[in-house]
Amino acid sequence: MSLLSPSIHYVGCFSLVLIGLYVVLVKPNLIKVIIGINLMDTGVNLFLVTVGYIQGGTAPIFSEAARQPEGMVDPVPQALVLTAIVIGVSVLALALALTIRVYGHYGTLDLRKIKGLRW
Amino acid sequence: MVSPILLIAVPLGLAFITPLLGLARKGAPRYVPAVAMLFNLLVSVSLLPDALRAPIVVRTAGWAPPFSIHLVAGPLGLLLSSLIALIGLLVAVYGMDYIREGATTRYHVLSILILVGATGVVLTGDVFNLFVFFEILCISSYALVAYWGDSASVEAGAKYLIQGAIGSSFVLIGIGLLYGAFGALSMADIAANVSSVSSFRLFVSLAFLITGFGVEAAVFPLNAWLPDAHSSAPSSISAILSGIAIKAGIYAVARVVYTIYGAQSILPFVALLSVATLLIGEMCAFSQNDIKRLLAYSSIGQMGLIVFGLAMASATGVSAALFVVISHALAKALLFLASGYMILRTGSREVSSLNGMGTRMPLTSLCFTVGAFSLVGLPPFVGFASKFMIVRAALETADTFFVVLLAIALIGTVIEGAYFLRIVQGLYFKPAPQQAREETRKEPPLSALVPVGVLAALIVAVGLYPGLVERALGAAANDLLDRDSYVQNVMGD
Amino acid sequence: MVTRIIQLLLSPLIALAVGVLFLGLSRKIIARIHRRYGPPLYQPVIDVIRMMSQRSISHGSLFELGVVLALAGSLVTVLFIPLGGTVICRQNPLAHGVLCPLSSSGGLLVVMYLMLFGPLGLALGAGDSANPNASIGVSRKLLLALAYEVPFLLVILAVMSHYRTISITEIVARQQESGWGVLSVPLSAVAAFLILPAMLGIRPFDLVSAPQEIASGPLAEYGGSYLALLAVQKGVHLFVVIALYVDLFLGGGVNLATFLVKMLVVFVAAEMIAAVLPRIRIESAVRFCWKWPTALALLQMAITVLSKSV
Amino acid sequence: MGAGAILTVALAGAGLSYPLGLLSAKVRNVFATAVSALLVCLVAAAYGRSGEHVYYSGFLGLDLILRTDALAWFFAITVSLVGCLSVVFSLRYVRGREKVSFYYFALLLVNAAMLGIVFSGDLLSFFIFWEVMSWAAYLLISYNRGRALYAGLKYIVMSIIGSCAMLVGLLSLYAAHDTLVISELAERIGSRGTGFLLGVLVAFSIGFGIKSAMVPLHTWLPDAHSEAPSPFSAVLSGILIKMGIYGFVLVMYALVGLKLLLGLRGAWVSFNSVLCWLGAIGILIPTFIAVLQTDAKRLLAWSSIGQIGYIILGMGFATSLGLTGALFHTFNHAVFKALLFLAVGAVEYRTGGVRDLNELGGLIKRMPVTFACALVGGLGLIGVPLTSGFVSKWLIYKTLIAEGHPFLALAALVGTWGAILYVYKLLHNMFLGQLPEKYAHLEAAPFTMRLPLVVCGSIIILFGILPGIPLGAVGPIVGSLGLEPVQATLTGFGPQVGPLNMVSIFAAAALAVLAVLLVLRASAAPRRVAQEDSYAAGSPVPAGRYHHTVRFYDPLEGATIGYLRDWADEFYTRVAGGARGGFDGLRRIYTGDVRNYVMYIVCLLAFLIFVQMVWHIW
Repeated sequence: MSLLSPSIHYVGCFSLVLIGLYVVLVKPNLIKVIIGINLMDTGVNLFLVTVGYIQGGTAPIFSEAARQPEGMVDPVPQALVLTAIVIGVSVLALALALTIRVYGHYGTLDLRKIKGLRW
Repeated sequence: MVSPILLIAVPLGLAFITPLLGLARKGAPRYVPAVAMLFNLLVSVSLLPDALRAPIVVRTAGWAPPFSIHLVAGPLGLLLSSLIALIGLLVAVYGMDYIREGATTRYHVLSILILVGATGVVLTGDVFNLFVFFEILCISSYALVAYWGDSASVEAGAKYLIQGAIGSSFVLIGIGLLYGAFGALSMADIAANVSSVSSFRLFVSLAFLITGFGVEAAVFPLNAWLPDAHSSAPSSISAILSGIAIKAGIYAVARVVYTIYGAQSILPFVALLSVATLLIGEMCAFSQNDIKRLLAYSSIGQMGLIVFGLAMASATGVSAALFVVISHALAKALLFLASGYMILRTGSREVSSLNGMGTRMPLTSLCFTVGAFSLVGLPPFVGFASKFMIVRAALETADTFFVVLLAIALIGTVIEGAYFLRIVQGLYFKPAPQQAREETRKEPPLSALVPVGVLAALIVAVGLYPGLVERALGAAANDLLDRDSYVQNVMGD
Repeated sequence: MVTRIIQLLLSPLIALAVGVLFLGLSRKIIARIHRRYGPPLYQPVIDVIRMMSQRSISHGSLFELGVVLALAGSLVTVLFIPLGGTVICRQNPLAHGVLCPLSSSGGLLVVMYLMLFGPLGLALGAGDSANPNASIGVSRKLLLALAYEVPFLLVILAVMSHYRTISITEIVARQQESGWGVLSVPLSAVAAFLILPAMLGIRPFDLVSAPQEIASGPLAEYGGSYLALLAVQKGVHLFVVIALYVDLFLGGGVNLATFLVKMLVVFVAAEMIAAVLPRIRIESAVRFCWKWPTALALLQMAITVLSKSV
Repeated sequence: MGAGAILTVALAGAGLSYPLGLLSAKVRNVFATAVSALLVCLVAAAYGRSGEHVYYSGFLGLDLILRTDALAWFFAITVSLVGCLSVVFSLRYVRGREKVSFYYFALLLVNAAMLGIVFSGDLLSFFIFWEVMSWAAYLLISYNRGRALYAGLKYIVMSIIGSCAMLVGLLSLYAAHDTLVISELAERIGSRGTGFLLGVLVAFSIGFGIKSAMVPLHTWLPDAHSEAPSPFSAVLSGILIKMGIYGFVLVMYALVGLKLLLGLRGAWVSFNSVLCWLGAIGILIPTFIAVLQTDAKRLLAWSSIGQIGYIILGMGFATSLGLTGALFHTFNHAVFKALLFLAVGAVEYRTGGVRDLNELGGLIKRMPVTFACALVGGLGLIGVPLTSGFVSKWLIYKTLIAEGHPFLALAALVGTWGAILYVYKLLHNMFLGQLPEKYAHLEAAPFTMRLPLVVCGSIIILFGILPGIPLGAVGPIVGSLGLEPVQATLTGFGPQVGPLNMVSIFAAAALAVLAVLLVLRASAAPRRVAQEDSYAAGSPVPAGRYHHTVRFYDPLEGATIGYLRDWADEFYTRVAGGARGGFDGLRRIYTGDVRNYVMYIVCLLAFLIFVQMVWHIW
């Protein structure tokens, strides 16, 4: 499974990452930037899952249907993604909390105007 | 023998019972960080001699590497965790009285978490765990930067968070790529198989990891968050961020480049970046009027020096860089802590408000001076020994490239000398500003004086007897450079 | 030993006599050029004797000591300058009739330094009187000295490098063997002649003690015996400078008589040129000294250095 | 034993003076004086000793060594002597000012560090003491506040530049030869090519040149010397800048050695000749800048740069005559420049901080001893015969002429005339002429201030008449550096060098003075008059100001002021200003907009990948 092979999963998740990045780079609204970050997170999580995905594989559970590990999806990325999602959520929560405070101080969410700290 | 895992488990546990303690007794939480770090310090130091002989590998859940999640407490990890515990302990003592307003319990919890995160980063042997500890470190520092809740700190926190989150995403992408290529997360396992994968594909993951960890390591051009965050955080947190957190970032980058990839050939490029970091940090610091922002920029400069040493890829270079890590951690923590009370007393962060402090807060000023002299690299302080080692290492490479970079780096240290010594002049030889001259004539409480004094004493002691840390430095450098024995130690037989 | 003591006493006395006589001669020459009769040759002697009998004022001990320093310095200088005689054995010129009691100490460098004592003593003494005229005169004196010292040092260095020695007796001896300095270092000789009036303090360089402008400058406050001593000092200084010129460029003298004749020729020549020129400003003096004499001396030195290194 | 004990005493003295000062000012003063005097005795007792021993093994894997030899002793005695005198002078000078304990601590520390420098047997301890000296001096220069802060900062920044260069130099040696012990390095140093050696020497020269104020690296000195407290100016000018000279001698002669040193030449120039020419420029231009100064200490500061030029000139020649002259002049300059700074300090002390040459005058009436000593110092500076300065300058001139460098000799001699101008200006404007009304009741300098002056003055005269005493100490140094020592007699030099006999000159001068005095005695005694009783063309003498000081050398100033600017300083200032502006511009990359910051992050990632794709760095 080559990284650069035209694989729709990878295109999909990297598109998400790029869209997120685009939002972060271009949108001046703090909320939108946070949304962008979240989009990126989602893309990355998707990517992690995709890494362990096998076309037509089953869930990595030893059950009636599958007793051999060959046909199973790699379980490790899924575990990782769970952790990453938790982290992502906590970052998101903190970010939104800070956004409220920023709005309270500056009365705006326009990043072009939130420049109290520079140079 | 105690297990290194206690270094993480005990503080983590303490962090989570702190709020409960707070419920039980109002004043209790403020002592918890100190207790946790004292424990860590004792354990790390007691483990260090063993680790110098052979790294202590801790397997969890009964699995053997590469499948398990494991800790590798090698000389480098334990050296850094001792440093973290030491600085953490002193800052925790300082924080007992310094932090009086706001959600103090949460402050103490988060401050333990930062330190636990940093300890985890330096001890873990697993890429994903590296990421997790890294996130613990980052998230708690985002929150602590915004602790005061005023506009500057909130803004700094938000900006830091955005950049940090981008960095974390990059790290995660890098880890995903690595896992895709090797199907493993243990650093040793990956390291053993690196040569089996095509180099470009590997490089992409390396680039993502370097960039991602580099954000925390404050390498140019990823360091824009640092001056904001360091200057807006409470001074105790600035000390931790500057003394510990960015070092953890550097450690992560170094581990990735040296141990996982063995990518020595990109180091000249890193050296270029490091010198750029150094120069930009010092240049920006030069005309700063805000003392904490100045110290923050100076940290960027010192990070440049550390990365420069690491980029030499020689045993002397790496141990010199680690020496700078130690000397900078001591000195910068000292400076942030000392300036913390000066700022508190004068109510201003202007450099000029420090004028005349030499008579108003003599002991604090003296310690501040010691720290500044050490950073400038004047003997007999520890900064001299570390600068000496960096220069020696650069010249021993006998590589024109490094010698030229060294010359540029030395220009940076000259600039550093210029602004720090200007401040020192201000402390002693400039008249205090007119307003608030009498009421600021007061030394900080003992809980602040003691850490500051201990740091100053350490700076002098290690400066006079660099032998105190030298042996550990050599072993730690070897830990980083010698991939094969790292792999062997972790994988067993 | 006895010869040495005699020499030690003799040469300052010669310098005193000849120097004071030269002062008189100077006045006579100028008078004759001005179509006047002029005072007798011994007029300065009479003046000195008269002034010695008068009472002076004093502004302080340095005021007095300055004069002593100036005269003593000039007299000591004489001891280092050969006043004629043939050098046969260079190691010990004393034994062979060279009239130079202290030739064995330091050579030209010492002479140059000892020539400082005159102006320095006068400057210190005059400075101690709280008279701005004196200070202005001293300032002019020192500047003028700086002005002529640049070409003079070039001249001396050219001569020293040409003969590769700093000993005057050695230089004299070499000239007596192989031709006068005026032939071997001609440009230096010309340059030195051009600055001679400045070194002697005669016109057009008499701006240091210009009576009409600054009330005789450093001499303003001096009177009586001090003025007398200063007049004598001027004579001795004149003697030293001319004698040095003769030693450096005209091959010294085989004996005292020829030496004095050469000195006379040089002095009269310098005085005759000087007598027809008006006094110039200090700026002009500096500019003059740093222009032609310096250029000539520099050229000669370059030639000397190049010819020696080839 | 010797060097170790000396250093222990020196460092302990410095360290203890501060806590003692907290207890009692009197105890501290006595202690500081006692320590500095003890140091002089200890150093003097170490005369002729030699040897080296390790005092700290394993500092960063290196052994630190103390070494005693003739060269070290010579500089050590100079350091301890001037240090002691300046401490004694300080007793009154700093009394009643702020931070006096700190002052003594720093002063003793500077002296201790300088002793450490000269007794260092390896380049690492040399460097450590060097740096300690630098920062202690920086603190002391800043002591006077106000403009002194700028001076101190300028000094320390240039020092750091110099020490960076030195550090590179000495660690290059270490990288090449694996040792920093001087005696071991001296054996191994030839094994690398001359290009390497030249690079190392240039690096060291930058460090030493900055410290010794060699043109064009001198620009810190005029500010620092004039703004520092006067006793410390004496230390700065007398001995601290001499550490640069010591470094030059050590590295050029003891380390690299004569044979290699003379081999360092290209087609046109050699290392020495460049040094000599820098020395000559350093004599000429600073001397005439000194003539134009109106601040007494600034004048002396520029004069120091000029005198350093003589030393470098003599040292650069690598002949025994030149080196002897340079070393002797080092000592002489230390003594007479210390004397002059202390004299100015005494005047400053009594007049309440006035050192503007246009404000003073006539002080000879109030401070005769100070004047007499300053006169001796000034004459020594000029190099008038019968002062020690004459002998050393004579040696240097003689070298220049004997080696066939008349142009360098011209610079040296013209510099002497410049020295006459500024010395006279200094003495005249401060001590001679009219005593202003406000100073009419000034007291003479206190005893502890006069004592150092008299000691220095006596040394100048004594060694001027009997130069054999110091030359006896210089001879072994020259010998140990691989040159034939100059044959000196007690009274001067024999015929193979000179000849020069100072005693005969002294005798002749004494006789002449006696004779003139006798004549004077025969005539009528003068009548002492008041200073107002002077010739003013019949007008009354104004009481306020009747003293010609302002623009004393007006014609010279008019002619030269355009050329006599401190080009180097202007250049550095411009560079510094430009750099400042550049730094400020650079800071703007931190725009405050977080999206830009994210852009930087993405850019680095893209750049890394781009670089890999194009150059395949991994």
